[in-house]
Amino acid sequence: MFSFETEIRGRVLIARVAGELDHHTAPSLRETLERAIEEADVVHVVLNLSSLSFMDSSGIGVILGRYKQLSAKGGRMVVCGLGPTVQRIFELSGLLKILTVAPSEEAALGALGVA
Amino acid sequence: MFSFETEIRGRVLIARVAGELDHHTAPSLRETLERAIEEADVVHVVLNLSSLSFMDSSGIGVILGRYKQLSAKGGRMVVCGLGPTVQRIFELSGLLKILTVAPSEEAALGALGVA
Amino acid sequence: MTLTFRAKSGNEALARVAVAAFAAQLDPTVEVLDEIKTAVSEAVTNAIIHGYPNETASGEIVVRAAIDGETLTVEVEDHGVGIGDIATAREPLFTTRPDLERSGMGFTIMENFMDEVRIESAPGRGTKITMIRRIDSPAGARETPVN
Amino acid sequence: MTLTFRAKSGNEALARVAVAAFAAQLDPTVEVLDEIKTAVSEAVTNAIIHGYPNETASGEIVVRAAIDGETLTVEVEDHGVGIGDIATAREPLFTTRPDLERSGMGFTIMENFMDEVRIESAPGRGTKITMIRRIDSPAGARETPVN
Ligand SMILES: Nc1ncnc2c1ncn2[C@@H]1O[C@H](COP(=O)(O)OP(=O)(O)O)[C@@H](O)[C@H]1O
Ligand SMILES: Nc1ncnc2c1ncn2[C@@H]1O[C@H](COP(=O)(O)OP(=O)(O)O)[C@@H](O)[C@H]1O
Repeated sequence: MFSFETEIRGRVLIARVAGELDHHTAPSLRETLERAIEEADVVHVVLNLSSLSFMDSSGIGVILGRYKQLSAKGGRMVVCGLGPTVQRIFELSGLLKILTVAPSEEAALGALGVA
Repeated sequence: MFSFETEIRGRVLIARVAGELDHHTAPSLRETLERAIEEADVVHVVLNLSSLSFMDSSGIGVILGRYKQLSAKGGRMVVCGLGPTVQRIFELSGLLKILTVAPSEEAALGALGVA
Repeated sequence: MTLTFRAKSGNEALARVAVAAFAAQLDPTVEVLDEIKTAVSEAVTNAIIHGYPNETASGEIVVRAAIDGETLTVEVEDHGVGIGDIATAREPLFTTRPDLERSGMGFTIMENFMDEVRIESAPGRGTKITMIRRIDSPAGARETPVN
Repeated sequence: MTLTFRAKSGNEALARVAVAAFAAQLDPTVEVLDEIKTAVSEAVTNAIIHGYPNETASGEIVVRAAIDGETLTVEVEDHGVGIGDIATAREPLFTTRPDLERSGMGFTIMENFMDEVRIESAPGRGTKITMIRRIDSPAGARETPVN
């Protein structure tokens, strides 16, 4: 079980990810985000992981890849909804140092200057 | 994952069952209900299955056993919260014919004359 | 997939979640998945209780699952005591273990929840249950196979 | 338990839920179970992607899990290409498949989420990962074994 929905608010793409993110399910998320970030009007991404029930290092790959894509165009990525295990995976992989972590989706949007 | 809680309301024992009811988890439910029904002041049982995520024929055994115990002392059993698969198991085994099925715990209590 | 485990109570859940996780690639509805889990749970419980009634000398159970097109085949095999009279065992409400509050509905549930149930058994040799279920993927919901 | 399945993407979930269902008998906390699932997912994903890079000729993966007291041991074995330089493979961020957006964090996660990780591998022969994790049952929460 894996699914996600995306929403555009101004220059921010919000992706809400649910279920199990692994090697098998990662490609669909990657492709959608990759294409969305290629659009000129999307500058920042908010990744809401509060409904994620599982993630392994395949998730790191997708997130890091999109982070680089965003950095290249001067955008930022803000994540929220990290469970304890996902938090540790972010920590171990250094993602915590380069991404902004927000306590909620609203806070994440706030950090990007969107009401 | 299997758990249940019981509550006594007048002469009715309410048992709320959650998780997976199978051969491995059935004994704990059986023993608790068996002992409770042996008490003089418990006459009827309401079985709330709305949080049950799985049940196989081991559940039929426990329920039928308690039904017989109750019938012997003139009591009734009312069940509520049947999911579609559990409903079919009840149907196949004939439980639907001998038990009262109520749409909710309140309705079940109502059927037994408890407010 | 093939799953081998000890015939001990507590492993029923292991068997049914493994088959469910395997069957998930056909995108069954939640209800179809519940029915498959229930049928597997019946067959595995039988192997544990009836196949190896002597708890201290419990043996191994093998569960095999395979998918061919939209058809799931599940085998549950034990090398326990076997069934003498298969026709009687299949009858609704027939059980040799009323003392354990068994209901005798195991085979009836397997037959109702799966499209086909085959029983091969010989006293002293063990029992193999083969269950077949066709799973229609909901239109459009089935993703193209990755790899 | 022993679980054997084809080295194809989609089976990572099967392997981790089976091991989690098996480990459940030690009553781990949700977090400990998540960590075990993650470590298993890393090892199985590696076997699928790296062990059998040639998708059409994919082989079998064997996952074994055993419990001894409060210690869970999980083995993930493939008979694929094997690892030439194990020390380098273990390094954080080292990956031979950046093209697949692999992060090179698989072994690091296994090592952080399990108490011990052993790698046995030989080029052309395959790889066996052995992971050990002690699970302290929460006081009182562990039920007395049934059967
Ligand atoms: N694997 C098995 N090994 C030996 N006997 C079995 C096995 N499975 C079923 N049986 C026999 O068939 C009978 C009917 O099985 P079933 O319909 O599942 O009902 P129940 O498990 O409630 O007894 C059992 O009581 C048992 O005698
Ligand atoms: N089962 C395996 N078979 C062959 N090579 C492997 C296997 N597991 C790991 N490797 C090698 O070790 C490297 C590091 O693995 P890992 O730390 O899990 O990172 P990643 O999977 O992200 O590449 C892999 O890139 C691969 O070259």
